[in-house]
Amino acid sequence: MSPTKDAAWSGQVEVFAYRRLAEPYHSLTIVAPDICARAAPGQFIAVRTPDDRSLLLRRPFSIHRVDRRPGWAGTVDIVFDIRGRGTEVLARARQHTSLDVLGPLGRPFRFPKEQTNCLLVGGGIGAAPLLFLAEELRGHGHRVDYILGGRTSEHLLRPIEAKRASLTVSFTTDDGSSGTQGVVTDILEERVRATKARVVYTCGPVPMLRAVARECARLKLPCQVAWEEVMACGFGACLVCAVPVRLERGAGNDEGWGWARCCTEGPVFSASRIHWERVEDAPAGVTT
Amino acid sequence: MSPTKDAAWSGQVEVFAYRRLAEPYHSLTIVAPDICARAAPGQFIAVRTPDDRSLLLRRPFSIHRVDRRPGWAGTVDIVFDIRGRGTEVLARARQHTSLDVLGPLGRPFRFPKEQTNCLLVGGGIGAAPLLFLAEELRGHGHRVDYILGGRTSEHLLRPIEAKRASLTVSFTTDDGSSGTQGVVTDILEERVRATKARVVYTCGPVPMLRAVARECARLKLPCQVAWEEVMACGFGACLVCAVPVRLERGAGNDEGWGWARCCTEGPVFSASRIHWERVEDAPAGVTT
Amino acid sequence: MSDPRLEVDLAGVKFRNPILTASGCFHYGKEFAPYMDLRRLGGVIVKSLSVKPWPGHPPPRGAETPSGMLNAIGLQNPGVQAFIDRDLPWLVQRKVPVIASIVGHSVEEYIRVADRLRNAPGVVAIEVNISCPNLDDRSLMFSSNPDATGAVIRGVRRVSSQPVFTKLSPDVTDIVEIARAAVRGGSHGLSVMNTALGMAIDTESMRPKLSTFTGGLSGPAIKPIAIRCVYQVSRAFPEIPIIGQGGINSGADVAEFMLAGASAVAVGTANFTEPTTAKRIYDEFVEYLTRKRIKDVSQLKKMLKEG
Amino acid sequence: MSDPRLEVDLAGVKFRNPILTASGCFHYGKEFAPYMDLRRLGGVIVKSLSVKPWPGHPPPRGAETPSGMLNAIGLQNPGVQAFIDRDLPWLVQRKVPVIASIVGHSVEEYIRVADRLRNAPGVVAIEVNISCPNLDDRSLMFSSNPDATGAVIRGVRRVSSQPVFTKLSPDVTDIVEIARAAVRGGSHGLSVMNTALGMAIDTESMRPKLSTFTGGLSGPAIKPIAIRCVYQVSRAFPEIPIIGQGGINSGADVAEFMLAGASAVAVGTANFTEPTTAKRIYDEFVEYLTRKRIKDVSQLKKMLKEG
Ligand SMILES: Cc1cc2nc3c(=O)[nH]c(=O)nc-3n(C[C@H](O)[C@H](O)[C@H](O)COP(=O)(O)OP(=O)(O)OC[C@H]3O[C@@H](n4cnc5c(N)ncnc54)[C@H](O)[C@@H]3O)c2cc1C
Ligand SMILES: Cc1cc2nc3c(=O)[nH]c(=O)nc-3n(C[C@H](O)[C@H](O)[C@H](O)COP(=O)(O)OP(=O)(O)OC[C@H]3O[C@@H](n4cnc5c(N)ncnc54)[C@H](O)[C@@H]3O)c2cc1C
Ligand SMILES: Cc1cc2nc3c(=O)[nH]c(=O)nc-3n(C[C@H](O)[C@H](O)[C@H](O)COP(=O)(O)O)c2cc1C
Ligand SMILES: Cc1cc2nc3c(=O)[nH]c(=O)nc-3n(C[C@H](O)[C@H](O)[C@H](O)COP(=O)(O)O)c2cc1C
Ligand code: FES
Ligand code: FES
Repeated sequence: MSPTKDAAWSGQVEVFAYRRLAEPYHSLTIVAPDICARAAPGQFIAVRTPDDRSLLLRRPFSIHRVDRRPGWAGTVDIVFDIRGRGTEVLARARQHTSLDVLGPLGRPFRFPKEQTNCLLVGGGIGAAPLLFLAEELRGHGHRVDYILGGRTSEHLLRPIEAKRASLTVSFTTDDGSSGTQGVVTDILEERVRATKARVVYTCGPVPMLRAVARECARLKLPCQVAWEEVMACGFGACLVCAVPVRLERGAGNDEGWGWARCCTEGPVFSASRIHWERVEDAPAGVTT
Repeated sequence: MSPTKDAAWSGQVEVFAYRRLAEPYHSLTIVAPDICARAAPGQFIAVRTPDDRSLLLRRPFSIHRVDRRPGWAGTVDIVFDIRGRGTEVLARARQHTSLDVLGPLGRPFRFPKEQTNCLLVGGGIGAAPLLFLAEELRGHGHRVDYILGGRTSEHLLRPIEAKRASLTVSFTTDDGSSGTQGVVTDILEERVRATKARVVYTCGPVPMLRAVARECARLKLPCQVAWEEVMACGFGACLVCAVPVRLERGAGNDEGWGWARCCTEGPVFSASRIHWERVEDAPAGVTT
Repeated sequence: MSDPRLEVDLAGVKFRNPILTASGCFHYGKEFAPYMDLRRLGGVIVKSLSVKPWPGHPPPRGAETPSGMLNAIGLQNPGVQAFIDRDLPWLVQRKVPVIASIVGHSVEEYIRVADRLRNAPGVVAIEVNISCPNLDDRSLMFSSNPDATGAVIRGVRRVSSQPVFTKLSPDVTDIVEIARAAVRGGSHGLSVMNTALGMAIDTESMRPKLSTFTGGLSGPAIKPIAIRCVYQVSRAFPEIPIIGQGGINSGADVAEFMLAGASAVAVGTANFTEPTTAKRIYDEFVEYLTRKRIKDVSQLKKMLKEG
Repeated sequence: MSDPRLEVDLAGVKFRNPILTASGCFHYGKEFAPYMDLRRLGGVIVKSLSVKPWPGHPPPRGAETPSGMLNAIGLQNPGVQAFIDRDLPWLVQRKVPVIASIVGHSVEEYIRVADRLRNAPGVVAIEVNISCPNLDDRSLMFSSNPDATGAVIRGVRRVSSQPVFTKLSPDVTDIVEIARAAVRGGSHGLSVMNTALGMAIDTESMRPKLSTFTGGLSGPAIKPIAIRCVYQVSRAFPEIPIIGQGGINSGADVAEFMLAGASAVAVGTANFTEPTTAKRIYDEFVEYLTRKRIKDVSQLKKMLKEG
C-alpha cells in the first residue's frame, strides 16, 4: 500500500520541549516514536490545539526534523510562526503539555535515484521541511546546498542548522540585513552553477515557488515544491485543499487540468505538475 | 449607594487551592482580596472558564466562605459539582491556575436586627452559601443551627464544617445513609422547636425551597431563600434570570406579579416575595 | 500618524465612533455605568420598547450553545412611557446618544411607540425590531414578510422625527427582498442582523432548554451568517447605512463587519461576559485602524478586496 | 440490562444503527477505512454526485469560524458513472450501506443522476441535495423554492428504485413549507439540514476567506439551528423519517437530534477532526442509551418532555 493509504498514527503526545527561536519563530519537540519512525521529509503532522473547543480543525505543520537516536524515544520537531488563535495557543505549550496529533500525512519529497547534488530553496517559515530533507539527503550520500530567503535576517529560518546540514548556505533578505539583498531567485542560477545542483527542492510563499519553478524550468532542472493550502481534514476527506494540477486529457477530463488534494496527493508536487496559471499569488484569506 | 449599584470587582485571580471534597463535590480557593473584603453571605461570583472560547458565559457560584485572617491575602472559596463542560473545566484548575472572576454580585442575606436563633436549611450543593452565612451570623452573636439534606450521606455538603459553624446539625438523606431518612421538611418543625429558631435561611433545589417556604409560612417564621436561576450576565443586563415575584398592583402592573432579576434583585429573596404558583419545580433544562 | 477619525454619519446622525451596543444586550445602560464611561460608546441601542409593558417569557430564558447562546426573553420591557420617564433622562444626562428600539404586535402598535418617541430628547434614531410575531396575520413574523415589513416601516416613518433603521432577521429566504421592502417603505438605514431561531435540548432531563422551546441564537457562532447578510445587503443597497451586528467580540470583528459593508456595528452578547467589553472592543479597533494606517473609519467600507 | 436495540427503519430501509456520515464529509469512505471498521456505521451518505464530473471552486475552499467552518467546495465530484464504476464496488465489498447524494443544475440533471443509480447494488437510498443553484431559474437555489423542490422530487421519484430523502436548507423563511413541497412531491424522508450560508473576511489581507466569498457554515455553531429545524419539521410531519444533521460531535448530540424528532443522524464536519469520530460518537451514544435504560433507540423520538 502507498503511504497515503496507510493509517497515520493518531493520539496524544507529550511536548518534550518548547523553544523560542529567532524573532518570529517558535519550535515544539514532541515525543512521538510512531510518527518519528515512519516520517519522511515533506510530510506533515496535523495538530489539535488543546482546550479551546471553538477551534474545530487541526493545524497542519511540516515535519521540521526527527530525532531517531538509538535509545531515544523518538521525537518530532515542528517550527511555526503565529498566524492566528491556533498558533497562539500552540506557542503556549510547554514541556509535558499534551497534544493530539495525527501523522505523518501526505507524500514526501522524492529522492534522486543516484548520487546527485541537491539545492534546497526555502523562504521564511516555509523553509520548515528542508532541514529534515537536508539531513536525509546527506544520509543518502547526496550533496546538499541551501538558499534561505526572508524579509530580514530574523526571518531566515534557523540559519545555523541549515549550515550544519549542508555544504554551503546562501542567504537573501529583502532588506539586505543578511546575505544578498533581494529574493532567492536573484541568486538561484548562480548557486546552481556553483553547486552543480541537478535537482531543486523548494518551499515557501507562492510567489517564491512560482519564481523558483520558472527559473528551474528555464534551467531545465527538475524541481519539487512543498505546497501549503488551507486544509480542514488533512487526510483526503473534505476536498478543501485543492491544488490545480495538469492532467492528461480524456477520462472525463477535456480541459487538461484538475484539482489535486494537497493533503494526500501533495503536499509535495513536481513543479511541472502544478498548473501555475490557475494559482493565485495571494489567495484570499491567506496572509504570508 | 446600594451594593448592587456598586461595580463588582473584575479581573484575573489565582487559584490558591483545589480540593476534592466528598464524592460529587469540588472546592476552589481563590486569592481575591477585593472580593473577599466586600463579600457578604448569599452573594455570588461569576467565573469564566479558562481557555475554552466555545464557552461564552460566566458561571455563577455562591460564595461558600471567605478567609479574612489578618496578614492573609484574602481568599474566597466556592464549592461545586460537575454539571457540564464549564464545571468540568473548573474541576481541572489547580494552584496557580488563573481565573477571570467578577464579584461579589447580588444581594446578600439580611441579618436579624437583634440577637435571634437562626435555622439554616440546605440541600445538596445548594447548601453552598450557608457556611459563610453561619460564620457571619455567629460573628454577629446569633445562635445558628443547621439542617443539611442530600440524596445520600455523600451528598451532604461538608458536614464537618457545618458542625463547626453551628450549635447543632441535623441530617436527612433520601436513602437514610446519614441522619433521618427523608427530606429536610420532615424534621423542620421539630428542629425549629428544639432550636427556638425565629428565622430560617434556605437554599437548595426548588422543590425543597417550596416545601421549606410552605412550612415556614405555616409556622409563621420569616424565611429567606437563595435562588438559582440560569444566568447569562450576572449583573442585570440580559434579563435571562427571571424569578416570578409578587408586586404591588398599579404602576403599570395589574396582575400583582412580575419578574425580578435573580442576579441583581436576588439571589436572596424573602420566601413570601416569591410567586410560588409561577415557579416550575423542574424547570426545563435545569437538572439538579 | 495622527489618531484615526472615528466619527461616522448614519443617515444624517453623527456618532462619535461606530461602536454601539445592541438592543437587549445593554438594557438601558445603567448596569454598565459602574464599569465604564458610557461616553466611550458611539451610542446605545436600548432594549426594545413596546406601547405597554411586556412581561416576557417564563424561565429558563437562556442556554449556552457552542460559541453562542439562545435566549427567550420575550421582549420583556416596562413600556415606552416608563422608559421615557425613568431611563431616558438618565442616559441623556450622561450624554449617551440613544437609539430607541421599538416593537409591536401590529403596525398600529409600532406606530404608537414611534409616536411617543417623536422628538424625545436624546433619541437620535429609531431601530425597528421587526422580529416579532405579527398578531394581525398570525403565524408570521413581520420580518419574514416584505409586505408586513413595508407596512410597519411606512407607518413608523409617518410619525417619527428621527431617522429609522430596520432590523432584519436572518431567518428568511432572501434578506435582500426584505431589505428592499424596508428601504421602499422609507427606512433610512438597516440593522443587520437579529438572532437566528434555534433550539437546544437537555439530554439528561429530556426537556428543551428554553421554556419557549425555540429562541434566538446569538454570539460568535452566528458571525459568519451576519457577515454574509451585511455583505449581501450592502451590495444591494450601497447608499444605505448598515449597523452590523452578530457575534462581535473584538476589534477585528468590527473591522470584518465594516469591510463587509457596515457603517457602524452593535456589540451584543459579548457584553454579558464582561461589562467592559464594549470599551475593550473600541480600544482594539482603534489599534487596528492605527496599525493599518486607516485615517478615516468610513474608508473601511470600501476596502474589501473583491478582485 | 441487555444491549439497547439500535436498528432503525427509515422508509422501509433497515440500518444497523442510526449513525450515518454526512455527504461531503466522508468522501466515498476510502480515506476512513484505515482508521475504523466502516461496518460500525449505520451507513455512508456519499459526496454528492452529478451527471458529469463537476470541478468545484478554486481555493481557498475552507475557513474556520468560531465552533464552525465555512466551505466552498462547490460540489466537486467525479460524476455518478465514475462513482458507480470505482467507488461503489469498494463500499459494497465492505458491506457499507450507501445513501447516494445527488445534485443537478436542473430538474433534468437530477433525474439523470437518479436514473443512473436505479437498482445500483448497495445503494439503499437517495438523498437529494437541493441546495444547488437552479440554472433553469437563475438567482435561486432549488431549496429556497417549494415549486422547484416539488419538481425535483417528483422527477427523481419517477425514476428511482430507492426511497428518496430530500435534504433541506436552513436558509429559508419557512422550512416546513419546503418540507411540505418535498413530501407532496413524494419524498419518503427528509434530511435536516444542510449548511447555512455564511461568509468570513480576513481583516489582515482584507479579502474574503473563501474564493467564492460566501460558503456553507457547518459544525457545532449551527447545531441549535439544526435542532430547531428538525423539531419544526418533525412536528409538522410526524410520520416522515428525518435524518438529523448539523454540528453533531458527541453521543449526547445524537440523542439531542433524536429527541427533537430525528430517526437517524449524519455526522459531518466532526469527521475532519479525527478520522475515528463516527466510531467515538457511536460508542458514546450506546453508553447514553444504556445509562438512560433506553431499550430501543426509536423510543427516543417520543421522549422529549414537552409538558
Ligand atoms: C502542508 C502544510 C504544512 C505547513 N507547515 C507549516 C509549518 O511548518 N510552520 C508553520 O508555521 N505553518 C505551517 N503551515 C501553515 C499552518 O498550518 C498555519 O499557519 C496554521 O494552520 C494557522 O493556524 P492559526 O489558528 O494560527 O491561524 P488561523 O486563524 O487558522 O489562520 C490565520 C491565517 O493563516 C491562514 N491559514 C490557515 N490555515 C492555513 C494553512 N493550512 N496553510 C496556510 N495558511 C493557512 C489563514 O488563512 C489565515 O490567514 C503549513 C500548512 C500546510 C497546509
Ligand atoms: C446564584 C447562583 C449560585 C450558584 N451557586 C452554585 C454553587 O455554589 N455551586 C454549584 O455547584 N453550582 C452553583 N450554581 C449553579 C452553577 O452556576 C451551574 O452548575 C454551572 O453554571 C453549570 O455550568 P456547566 O458549564 O458545568 O454546565 P452547563 O453545561 O452550562 O449546564 C449544565 C446544566 O446546568 C444547568 N445550569 C446552567 N446554568 C445554571 C445556573 N445558573 N443555575 C442552575 N443551573 C444551571 C443547565 O441548565 C444544565 O442543565 C449557582 C447558580 C446560580 C444562579
Ligand atoms: C439576551 C438578549 C436579548 C435581546 N433582546 C433584543 C431586543 O429586545 N430587541 C432586539 O432588537 N434585539 C434583541 N437581541 C438581539 C441583539 O440585539 C443582537 O441583534 C443579536 O444578539 C446579535 O448580536 P450578538 O451576537 O452580538 O449578540 C437580544 C439578544 C440577546 C442575546
Ligand atoms: C466540506 C464539506 C463538504 C460538504 N459537501 C456536501 C455535499 O457534497 N453534499 C451535501 O448534501 N452536503 C454537503 N455538505 C454538508 C454536510 O453534509 C452537512 O449537511 C453539513 O455540513 C451539516 O453537518 P455538520 O455540521 O455535522 O457538518 C458538506 C459539508 C462540508 C463541511
Ligand atoms: S484537507 Fe481535507 S482533503 Fe485535504
Ligand atoms: S443574569 Fe443577566 S440580568 Fe440576571
